[in-house]
Amino acid sequence: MLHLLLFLIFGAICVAGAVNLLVQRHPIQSALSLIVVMAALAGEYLLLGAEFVAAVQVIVYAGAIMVLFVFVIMLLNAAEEEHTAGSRVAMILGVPGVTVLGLLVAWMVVQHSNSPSVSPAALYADPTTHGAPATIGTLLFSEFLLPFEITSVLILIAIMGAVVLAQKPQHGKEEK
Amino acid sequence: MIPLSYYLVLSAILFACGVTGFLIKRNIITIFMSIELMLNGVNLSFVAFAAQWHALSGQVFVFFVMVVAAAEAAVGLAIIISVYRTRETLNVDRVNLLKL
Amino acid sequence: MSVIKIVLVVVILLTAVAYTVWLERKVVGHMQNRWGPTRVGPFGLLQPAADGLKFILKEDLTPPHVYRPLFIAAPIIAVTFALSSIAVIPFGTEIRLFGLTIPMQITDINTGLLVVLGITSVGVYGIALAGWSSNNKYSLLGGLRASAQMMSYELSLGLSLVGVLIMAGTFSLRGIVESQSGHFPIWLPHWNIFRGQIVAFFVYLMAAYAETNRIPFDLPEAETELVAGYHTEYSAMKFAMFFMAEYANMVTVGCLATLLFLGGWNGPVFGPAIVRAVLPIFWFVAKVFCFIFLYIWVRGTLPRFRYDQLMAFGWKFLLPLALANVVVTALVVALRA
Amino acid sequence: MNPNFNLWVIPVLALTGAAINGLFGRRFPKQVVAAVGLLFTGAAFLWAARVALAVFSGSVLLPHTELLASWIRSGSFHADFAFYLDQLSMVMLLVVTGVGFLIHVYSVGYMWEEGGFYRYFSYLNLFMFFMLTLVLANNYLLMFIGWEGVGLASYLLIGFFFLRDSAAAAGKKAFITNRIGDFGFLIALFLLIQKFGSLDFTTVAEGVGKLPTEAGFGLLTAVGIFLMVGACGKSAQIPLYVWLPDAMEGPTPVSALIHAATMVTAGVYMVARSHVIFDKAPLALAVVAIIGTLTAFFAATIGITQTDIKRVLAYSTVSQLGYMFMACGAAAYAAGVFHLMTHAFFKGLLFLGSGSVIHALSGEQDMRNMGGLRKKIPWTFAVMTAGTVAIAGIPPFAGFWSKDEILWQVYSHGPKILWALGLLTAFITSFYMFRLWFMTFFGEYRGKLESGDHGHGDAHGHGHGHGGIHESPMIMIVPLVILALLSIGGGFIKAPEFLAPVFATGSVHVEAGHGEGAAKVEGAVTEAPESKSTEYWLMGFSVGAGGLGLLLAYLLYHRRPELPGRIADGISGLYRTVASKYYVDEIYNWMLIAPLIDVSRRWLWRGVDQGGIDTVVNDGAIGAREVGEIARHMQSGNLRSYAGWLAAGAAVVVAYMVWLGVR
Repeated sequence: MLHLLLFLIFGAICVAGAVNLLVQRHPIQSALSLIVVMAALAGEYLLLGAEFVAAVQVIVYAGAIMVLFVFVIMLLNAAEEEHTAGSRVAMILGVPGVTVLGLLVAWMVVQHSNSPSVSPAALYADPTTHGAPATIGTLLFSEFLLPFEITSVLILIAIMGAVVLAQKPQHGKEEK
Repeated sequence: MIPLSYYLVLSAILFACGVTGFLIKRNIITIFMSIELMLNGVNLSFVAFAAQWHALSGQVFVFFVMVVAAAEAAVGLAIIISVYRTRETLNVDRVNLLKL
Repeated sequence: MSVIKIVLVVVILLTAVAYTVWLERKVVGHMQNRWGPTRVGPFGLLQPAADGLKFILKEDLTPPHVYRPLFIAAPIIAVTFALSSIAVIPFGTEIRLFGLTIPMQITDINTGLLVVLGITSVGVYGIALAGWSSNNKYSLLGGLRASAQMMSYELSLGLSLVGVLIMAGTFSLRGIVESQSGHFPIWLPHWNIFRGQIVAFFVYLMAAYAETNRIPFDLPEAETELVAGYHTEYSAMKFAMFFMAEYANMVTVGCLATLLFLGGWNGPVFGPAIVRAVLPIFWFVAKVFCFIFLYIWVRGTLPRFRYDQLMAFGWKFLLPLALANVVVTALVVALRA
Repeated sequence: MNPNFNLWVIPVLALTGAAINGLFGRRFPKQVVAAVGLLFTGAAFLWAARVALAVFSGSVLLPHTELLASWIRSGSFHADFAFYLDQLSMVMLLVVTGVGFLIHVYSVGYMWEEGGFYRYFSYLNLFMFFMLTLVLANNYLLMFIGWEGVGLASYLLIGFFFLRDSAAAAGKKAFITNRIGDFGFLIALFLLIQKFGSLDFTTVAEGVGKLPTEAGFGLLTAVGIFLMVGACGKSAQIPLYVWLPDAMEGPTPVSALIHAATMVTAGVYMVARSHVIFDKAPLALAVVAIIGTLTAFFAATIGITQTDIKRVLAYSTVSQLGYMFMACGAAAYAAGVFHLMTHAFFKGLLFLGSGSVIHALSGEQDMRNMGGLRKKIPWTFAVMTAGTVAIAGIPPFAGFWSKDEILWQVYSHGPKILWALGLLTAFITSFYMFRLWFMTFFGEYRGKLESGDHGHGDAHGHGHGHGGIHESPMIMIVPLVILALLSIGGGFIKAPEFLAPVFATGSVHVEAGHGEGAAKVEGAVTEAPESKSTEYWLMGFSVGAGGLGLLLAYLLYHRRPELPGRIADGISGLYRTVASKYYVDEIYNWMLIAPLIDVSRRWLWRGVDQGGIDTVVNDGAIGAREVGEIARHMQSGNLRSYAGWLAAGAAVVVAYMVWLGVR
């Protein structure tokens, strides 16, 4: 019961944060709402037995990626969003599309709502559901070694790409 | 006891919020954040399914998603910076030269 | 029970923070041939109390054109995250009191180190948001610098810990300390710093300076360039919160260094039962004190880096060094196993 | 249980050499390139020799198969990287690596002054790799790889002087002609897969063994004839022989190695390897015999009239290959392979010798501009003499033994007309070879070059044209001498007896008739019905034919050098026909190539390509453009519009999936 309550609280924070992201007009507000969503999601992960994922969610998402977002917003001194009507399609097709999509998925989930209920205590007791760092690490370095290595290459490429893209254009050199 | 379908519903709500954000927001950074929101929603369903099927690979997958998200954020924000340098705007409606 | 512990720890921490400030003023003063605070109480020992009183009594000024909600939230965020990371830090083994076994720690969770890392990584928002919400170019630059610097050095910080984690095989801080008990045959304690993690310790030290925005890496509040950096617009208690956050972070970092590299509360234990019970805590505090003293010493000695030097140092020197340390440690451990 | 020889090492050694020279050779000095080329072929030869010693010492049970790796596994069909060693591949292995190595050594001297030295050695090693793969393969598919690979290497080497138009054209001609043969080979492979579900030699042999001998035209006959088509292409038999004389555009050592000693004999090897199929298909065997005999005869007659020293040898090669097929056609595979081996020795020698002559004359190839070289290049003269005598069938040199074996086998197993033609060919062979010999080495020197006093080792490229006539350097002489010794003594190698176990599974007696192959299986080849005296008679005939050729050549080209011209004038029509190679190239041109080009131009190009395919493509493009003209409005350049389309599309897809699930 306590856990269900926790789930509902975290879930409510998540949804509120997500909606706030949409409603707010200044990007830094949206970014802060997103951080809140992520922190609350970390709580949900803890309820699901994904201890390590929760920690990494906070460290990587909230602590690194979102800092980067905030940094860029501050760097570019982004102002409040202006309202332009650049796209009719997004309103005419997109929003109804999303509505339909959401309704369909919700309907499917309700149709198949015989999925099991879980209690965090049981999840933590069972080594096949408790995402302890050691277990996850073993999986990463055995079964998922190849994807792991490939992602590290991906990160390297991303770093180089980011450096190249964000570099100030050096006109002097280009003329040579 | 929490039914797993609750998690799925929450995940779907977050995802839908992300898509909606993509559609209605004009600021390119906010749009980018909407993508992160979608990824987070998907991550939640991954973890939920991992719990349901007793397969930790679902959680491992979340790591890969996070790594990709981090890489994407780095490159994406770099692109945003260079777009801002040339166009001096963050409004996607004003960055629409690439068309026929 | 936990509530008592929390209150106790927070009070001790805040006192420690206050006296760290006093210590710094005193030590730096003596280094510069001054006396430091002397007027309030013997040796100026009551100076922190006086400062606190002053901060509380000052007018809480909010400049116009700031973004109010965040302007107020920023120092709270900073001090909250700075204080909360102490929750998982163990100060010693258990002590038995009135038939109760009390672990010297608010809560022992087996991913304690991750929690500390998570909290410190989020702590940057306090500074960044303060800089942004002040609507002041110096503040903004300070906030920008702080976030860039802390993001950059967080990598090295995290990687420097990986070596220790490989040696200990656990994320639990208690477990890490216990893995360092005992000593080598020649009376050399079995601390990580003596077990080949000296390079990691060096990296950690450098990264910790940067993470806490201390000299020589105190670019976010560089007086000569940015007036006072991110807290230019802050005054009174809100300023005091940033101040407390900075020193609390110093203490946390010192605790972490002690736990991870300096053997935690491990040390010679002797004497009657009561002494035996207290000695580990004493060793722990002594080590943290040494670490903080080192902080102050460095502040009195080194000049400030330039910003490009800071970034180059972090990315081009510290990060490769930390990576090399991880690789070497992993190799050694793998070969021994 | 046989020891593991690691047979795969032999071809891979050659491949390694090719790779090193091909990839890095550009930067190497020539000495290193030569060292790499020689080292790896030499090592391959030593490895082969090691295997051979083990085989000869009797410690190995043949046939011996080694599986290296699995290659293709598809359903029940599988083909592996596996190597097959029996007496036949043993002989081929030694010939290819041995002669190949000698020719490599020779090439170092011959090609020293040429450009693209590293390229040459890389190609040559590559050729060795494919040839060894061909020889060692244990299934038709791997063999086919080698088969195609040697074709490639041959193409590359014929066109080695690709700046010369004729060389490039000759390379293309060789390649395309070979393709026709390969087409036949491939069809044969398909038939085999369809019938036996496998391409393993052993599996196919077992499958064939269970079938009865075909009286008329059946599947095996078809397979045999298609295999023969393939062999015709590779081994330059009628009607696909036209590429080989043109292939002489390549460097002379290449002509020696590829177009005389090894590659062109691949067809013979393949027929011998497939003897189980031919044994059961007398009709196919008859085809082989007829083609072989006709080729031998016609190529020999053309050889008489040629004046280019290498062309004479080229037609001689075609003719000798015809001999080998004649032997195979008489089910005397061992004799054919025996001749293959001796031919490799003496024809390799003759080509290399002719190369030495050409080298001495700084690039002159026309025999009319030679003469009297006996004194000037004594070593070359000596070894050429050995080769000429060997090919002419003068006992006891190598060519005599193998040719006599073939003629005897043909006499005893086949129709006498084939034997008669073979004998006549032997006479002609002897005649044109001695004609070459006399024209080159005797009489007066008819060329323009001054006789020089340059010492040995002072090698000049032809075309550089400085200095006079000079003997080749030692590095070219030594391989020549070794080959000369082999040509002299090679006939005493008991190859037919050694090879007998391979072909002992039963042989076919082609009794009469070229068309209807009535045949009966007999015990073994060696049990010939003829008596010993017949054999000696036959031997006498062939020696007589050789001697007659020598005599005639002596008369016409040494004693009365003016006579040949007059004779040619007397029968000028016939002479011109023969000298123009029976106008075969022209006939092919008129019958096949011109109509092909015409049809391609009129019908395939203008009709099918322009009218059909282009119209479809263009209309498709126009249609796409028109659709795009409408659809491009979707591409507004606005990011959020794209997102809108995407979301709507996703909604449709999910709705469809839900509908499917509900339904």
